[in-house]
Amino acid sequence: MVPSITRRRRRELVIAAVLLAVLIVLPLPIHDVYTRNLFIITLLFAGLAQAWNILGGYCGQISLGHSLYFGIGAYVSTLMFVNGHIPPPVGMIAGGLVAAAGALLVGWPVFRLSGHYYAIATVVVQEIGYLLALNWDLIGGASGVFIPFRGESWLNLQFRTDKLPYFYVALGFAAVTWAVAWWLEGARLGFSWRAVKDDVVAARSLGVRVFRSKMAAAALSGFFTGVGGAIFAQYVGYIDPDSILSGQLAILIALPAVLGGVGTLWGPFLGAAVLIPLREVSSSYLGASGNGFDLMLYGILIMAVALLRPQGLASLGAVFRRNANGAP
Amino acid sequence: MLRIEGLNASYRGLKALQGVSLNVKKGQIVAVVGANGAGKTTLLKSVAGLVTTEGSIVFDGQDLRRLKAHMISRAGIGLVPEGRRLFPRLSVEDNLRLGAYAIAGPDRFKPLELVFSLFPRLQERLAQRAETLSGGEQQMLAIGRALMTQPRLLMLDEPSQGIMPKLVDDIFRAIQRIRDLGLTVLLVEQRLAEALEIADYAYVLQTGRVVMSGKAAEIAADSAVRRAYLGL
Amino acid sequence: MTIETLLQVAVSGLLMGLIYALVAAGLSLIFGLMDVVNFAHGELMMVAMYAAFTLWQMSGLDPFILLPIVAALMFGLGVAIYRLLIARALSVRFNRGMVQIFVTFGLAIFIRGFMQFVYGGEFRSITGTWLANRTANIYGVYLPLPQVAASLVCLLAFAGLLAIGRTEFGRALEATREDREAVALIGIDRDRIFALGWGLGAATVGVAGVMLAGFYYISPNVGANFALIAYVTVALGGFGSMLGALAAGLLIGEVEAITAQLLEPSLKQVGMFAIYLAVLMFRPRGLFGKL
Amino acid sequence: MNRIAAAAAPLFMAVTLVAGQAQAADDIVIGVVYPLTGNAAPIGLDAKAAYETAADIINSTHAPIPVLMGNGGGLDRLGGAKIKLVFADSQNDPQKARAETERLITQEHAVAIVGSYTSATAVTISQVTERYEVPYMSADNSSPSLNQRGMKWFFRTSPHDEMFTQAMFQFFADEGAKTGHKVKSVALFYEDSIFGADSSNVQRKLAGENKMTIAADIKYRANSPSLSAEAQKLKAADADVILPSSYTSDAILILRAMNEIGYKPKAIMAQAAGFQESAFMTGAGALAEGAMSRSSFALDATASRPAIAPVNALYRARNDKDMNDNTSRDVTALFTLADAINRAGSAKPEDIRKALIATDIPGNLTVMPWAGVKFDETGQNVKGTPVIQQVTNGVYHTIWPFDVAVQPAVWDVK
Repeated sequence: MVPSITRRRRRELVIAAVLLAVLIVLPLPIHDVYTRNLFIITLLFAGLAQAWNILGGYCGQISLGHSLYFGIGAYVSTLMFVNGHIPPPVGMIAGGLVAAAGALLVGWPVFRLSGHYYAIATVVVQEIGYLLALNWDLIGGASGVFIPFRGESWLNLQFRTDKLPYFYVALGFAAVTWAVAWWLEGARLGFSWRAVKDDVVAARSLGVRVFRSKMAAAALSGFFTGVGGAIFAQYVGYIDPDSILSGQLAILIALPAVLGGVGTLWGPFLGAAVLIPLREVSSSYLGASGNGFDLMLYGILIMAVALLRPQGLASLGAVFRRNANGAP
Repeated sequence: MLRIEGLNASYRGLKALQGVSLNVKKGQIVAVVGANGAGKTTLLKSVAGLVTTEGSIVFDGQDLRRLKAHMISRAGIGLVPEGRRLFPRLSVEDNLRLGAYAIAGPDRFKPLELVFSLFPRLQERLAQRAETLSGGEQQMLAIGRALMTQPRLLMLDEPSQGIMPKLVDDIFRAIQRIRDLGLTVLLVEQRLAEALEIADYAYVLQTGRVVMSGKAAEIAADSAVRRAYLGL
Repeated sequence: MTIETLLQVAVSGLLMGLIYALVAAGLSLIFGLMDVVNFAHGELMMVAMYAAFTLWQMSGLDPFILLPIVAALMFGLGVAIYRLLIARALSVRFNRGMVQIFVTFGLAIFIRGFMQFVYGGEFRSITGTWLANRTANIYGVYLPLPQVAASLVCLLAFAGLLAIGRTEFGRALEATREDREAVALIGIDRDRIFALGWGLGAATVGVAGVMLAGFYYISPNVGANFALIAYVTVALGGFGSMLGALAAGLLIGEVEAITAQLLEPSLKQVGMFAIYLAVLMFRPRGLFGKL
Repeated sequence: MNRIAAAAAPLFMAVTLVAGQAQAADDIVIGVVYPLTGNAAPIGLDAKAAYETAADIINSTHAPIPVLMGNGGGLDRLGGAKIKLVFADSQNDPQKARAETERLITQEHAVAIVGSYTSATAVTISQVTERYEVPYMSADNSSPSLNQRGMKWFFRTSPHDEMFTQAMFQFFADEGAKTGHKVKSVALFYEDSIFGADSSNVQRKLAGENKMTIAADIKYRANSPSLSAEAQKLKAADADVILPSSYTSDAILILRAMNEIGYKPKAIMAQAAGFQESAFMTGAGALAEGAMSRSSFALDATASRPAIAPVNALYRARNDKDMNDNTSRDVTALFTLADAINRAGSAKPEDIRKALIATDIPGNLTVMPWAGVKFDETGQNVKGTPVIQQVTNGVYHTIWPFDVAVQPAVWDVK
C-alpha cells in the first residue's frame, strides 16, 4: 500500500516537471498578445483554484467568498506600491499574509457553521468586505486605485506591452500552489483534512484537532489567494471593489476546482484549462453580439460538467489511465 | 406468497446476501434468525426495494425487482424498518394517517380501529409528537403505520430492539394477533426464543447465506443448531 | 427623528420585509425538503417578473389578475427543473453537495443569458396598473398601495403555505423531509413529492415576482438584487422553516430600514449582514432551524 | 500530462483559428469597447446601435447630411476607405476591458479605440492605448479624473462631470437672476460606484463655492431592492433641489420611492445617466414630470443643428428609439474620430493623433448643442457646452442656455 502511494506521488512529480518544462517554452513561439493573455489568466485562475482547493477541496469547506482574500491581497500590495513605493514582489507576500490573517479572522467565527450555513456565511462576509471597501475612501472607495506605470522592470513587475514576464509570474504562481497541494497530499496536515472532510466526529476521535486543522487550511488557502490577487492587480493596473471583491469573482475562483475535480491534485488546473479559455473566448467572440449567447453557453457547460462528471474532469484521466495501463 | 430465489445483495461494498432463497406462505409467521451482520436487515430491505439486488423476488406472481420502493409498498408489502424510521416531528395521528397516503377510497383509514385495538396506548397519545414517545410506543406506532398501508405481507425488522422487556411481550402478542387476522408476517429477530415461539416456519441466516430452515418449533428444539449457528 | 419618520421607517421595513420573506419562502421550502440550495432562485423570480410583464403587455390586464396564471406557469417550470436537472443532480454518487450548488448556479447563468436573448437587456416596467403610484396617507404615515397589496398577497401566500402544511400533502412533504427513505415504505413517491415541492417553491417565488413587478423594474439581472438577501433570510430563519423565513424576512427588512436611517444608506446591507452573522454565532442553524 | 494537453488543445486551436481571421485591406478598423452583457448592457447595446448608425452614415452613399463626415462614401482622403467597427464586450470589468482592447489592437488591428461608458473600464482601456500608442476616443465617460493622468493618446469629445456640474450651477445662477427663483439648498443623492462618487465630489465642491447649504449628502447602494429609507432622508431634508447621480434602475426606483411616501421634491436636477434613458421615461412615467437633467444633447435643437433630424431618423430606424445623451455623444465621437483619420490621410495612429490634436470643428457641424470640438493638451474637448433640460409632457425640452432653450424652466411642478 505505502510504496504504491509514493510511486504514484513520484510519478505525479515527474508529470508536473514535464508539464512545467513544456509550459516554459510554450509561449515562446506564440506572439499573439490575446493568446498570451489567455494563458496568463488561465494560469492565474489555475493557481487560485488550487488555493481554493486547499480549503474547499481537501478540507471540504465550500467557501463562496474567496474574492475577499483575493481583494485583500490586491489592495495591500497595490497600496504599498502606489503610496509606499514598495516593490510588488514584497507587497505580494505582505498581501498574502494579510489575506491569511483575514482568513483566520473569518474562520474563527464561521467554522462553527456547517454545510450550506457555512457557504452562505462566506458569501456574506465577502459581501461585507466589498461594501466596506466601496465606502472606505482611504483605500480609494468606489473609484478604486490606479497603478501608475513606473517603468519597465521586474522589481516593479511592470512591462509596457510584453506579456511574457507576466506569463512566467503566473506560471510560477500556479506551480507553487501545485507543489503545496502535492506536499499536502503526503503530509500529516493533508490527512487530517481529509479526515475532517469525511467525518468530523470520526476525525475528532482519531485525535485530529478539527478547528485548528480547518484554520490551517484557511490560512494557507487565504495566503495563496491573496498572492494571486496581488499579481492580478499588478497585471491589470487598476483595482476597484467591483472587479476584485465581487461575489461573481468568488464563484469564478471556486468553479475551476469544482469542474476539474474537488480535492484532487490536477482537478483545479484541468478545470481552469477548460473553463477560463472557454469563458474568455466565448465572451470575446459571442459577447459582442449582446444577445446573451455566451451566458447561455457558459451556463450549459457548468450544468453539463456538474451532472455528467460529478467527480470532476480529472476523473476522465483515471478512465484513460485504466484503459491504457490496465491498472487503476 | 413471497418467493425469493438466488438473491445476492451488496451493502457498502460488502456482500451481504449470497444466493439466499426463501419462501413465505400465506397466513404464516416466518422468522429469519441469525447473529448480528448475518444479512437479515438487508434481506428485508431487498424485498422492500431499498437496496439493489440480483436474483428473483416474486410476490403474488409479481416481480418486485422491477418496482420502485413506493410501488412495492403499494403492492401490499409493509415494512417496519430497523430503527423504526418514524417522522419524529409529526404527531402520532399524522404518522398513522400518512400510512394511508397512497390508498384511495372511503375506507382508507379503516385499519385505525385495528391499530387502536392492538395498541390502545397509541390512542391515548394521538396528539403527541412521535419523537416524544418511549421506545416501545414508537415501535407500536411503526407497526401501526405499516398496518395503515393495508399490507398483505408485513415485514418486521427486530421489533424487540431497544424496548423494555414487558413491552416486548405485548409486541409479540400483537404480531400473533396480526397473523391470526389473516396477514402474513416475515419477522427478523435476534431474540431467538420469543421469535421461534410465535413463528410457524424459520430460516437461519449466517454471513449472508441460509444455513438452515424448518418448522420453527423444530429449530427451537434443536440445541445443536442453536449452538452452531446462533451462538447460544 | 419625528414619530412620523419612525413609523414610516418601521412601515417601510415591514413592507419590504414581507417581500423578502416571500422570496425566501420558496427557497427555504426546497432546501428543507431535499437539502438543495437553489442558486437560481433569484432568476426564477426574474422569470416570473418577465412572465407577468409579457402577459400584461399582451392582455393589458392587471398583474393582480395575472397572478394565478403566472403562479401556475412557475409551478410547471419548477417541476420541469426538478425533473430535468435536480433529480439527476440528486442521483449522482460523488460530490452531491457541490453538484447541486453548481447545477443550479449554471442554471442561473443560463436563464439570465436566455432572458437577455429573448427580451434584450432593457429595463422594463409594468405601468398604468390599477394601483400604480398610489399611496394612502394615514396620520402622516404613507402607505404605497402596490406594496401594501404585495404585502397582503405575501401574507396570504404564507397563510396558503401553512395551510398546505396542514393538508395530507403537506404532511407528506414534512414526512419526506424528515425521512426521505422511509416515506417509500408507506407508498409515497419521493420523486413526485420533490417535484411538487419544486413546483410549489417556484410558484411561491413567482407570486413574489409578480407582486414585485407592480412596483419594481424588470431586467435580466434583477434576480441578483434579491437573491443574496433571500439566502441570508433563509439562513437566518433556518433552512426549511416557513415561520423562520417570515420572521427573518421581517427582521431583515426592519434592520435594513433602520440602518439606512442611522448610517450611510450605502451601508444598509452591512447592517442586515451583521445581524445575520451575530445570530448565527448563537444559533448556528438560524432562528427557527432544527439543531 | 497528455490528458491536460488533450483537453486544452482544441480550445487553443479554436483561439488561433479565430485569431487568424484576416481583415479586408482597405477598411479602417476602429475598436469599440462597451458592456454588452450584465447590468450595464442596455446602455452598451444602445451605444452599439449608435456607432453602427454613424459608421453607416460615413460609409454608405446617401444624400448629404449636414454633419461632419455626412457626405458618405467612406473616407475620401483614403480613397474611400470604409470604417469598420469591431465591437468587444467589456462586461463592465476592467480586466476584461483591458484584454479586449489589447485584442482589438493586436488581432483586429484597430487604429483607434472608442468607448466605454463606465469609468473603471475607461481607466484600463486608456492604460492599454497609452502603452500601445493608439488613440482612445472616450465618447461618454464623464469622470473628471480620466484626462488628468498626463496621457498622450487620450481624447474626450464629451464634457466631463465637472463641466456638467458647472453648467447646472450656472443655470441656477442664471435662473435666479432672470426669474428671481433662488436655490439655497441642495441634496446630494448618488450611487456608490465610481460615477456617483466622482459626480458628488464636484457637486459638493461647487455647492460650497456657490454658498448653498448641503441639506443632505446621501450615498446609496446601487441596485438596492428598496430605496424607501433614502427617500425618507430626502424628504426630511426637503432641499430646494435634489441632485441625483443615478443609473436607470435606481432613477426609476427613487422617484417611485419618493412618491410612495408622499414626497414631491421641489426640483430635481439629475446628472443625466439613468435620467436620460428611455427606459427611465417609461418606467417612471408621470413621476418624471418636471425633472431636470443636464445633457450634452438636445433633441429639440433642430433649428440650430440641422443634422439632428436625419441622424436621429437613421438611429431610430435601427434601434426604435430617439437618440439621447449617451448615444448622441457616441455618434459625435465616431464622427470626430473619422474626420481626424480622414484629415490625417493615413491610418497610422501617430498621424491620427496629430490630426486629433489639430481638430477644430464648429458646433453646427455636429448633432450637439456644443460650441464645437477642440481638444486641450489633456485631450479634453473644451468646447463641449452642456445644456439643461426638463421633462414636460413626458419629453425632455431644453431650458438652458437661454439662447437654445425652447421653453422656460418650471419650478415646483406639482
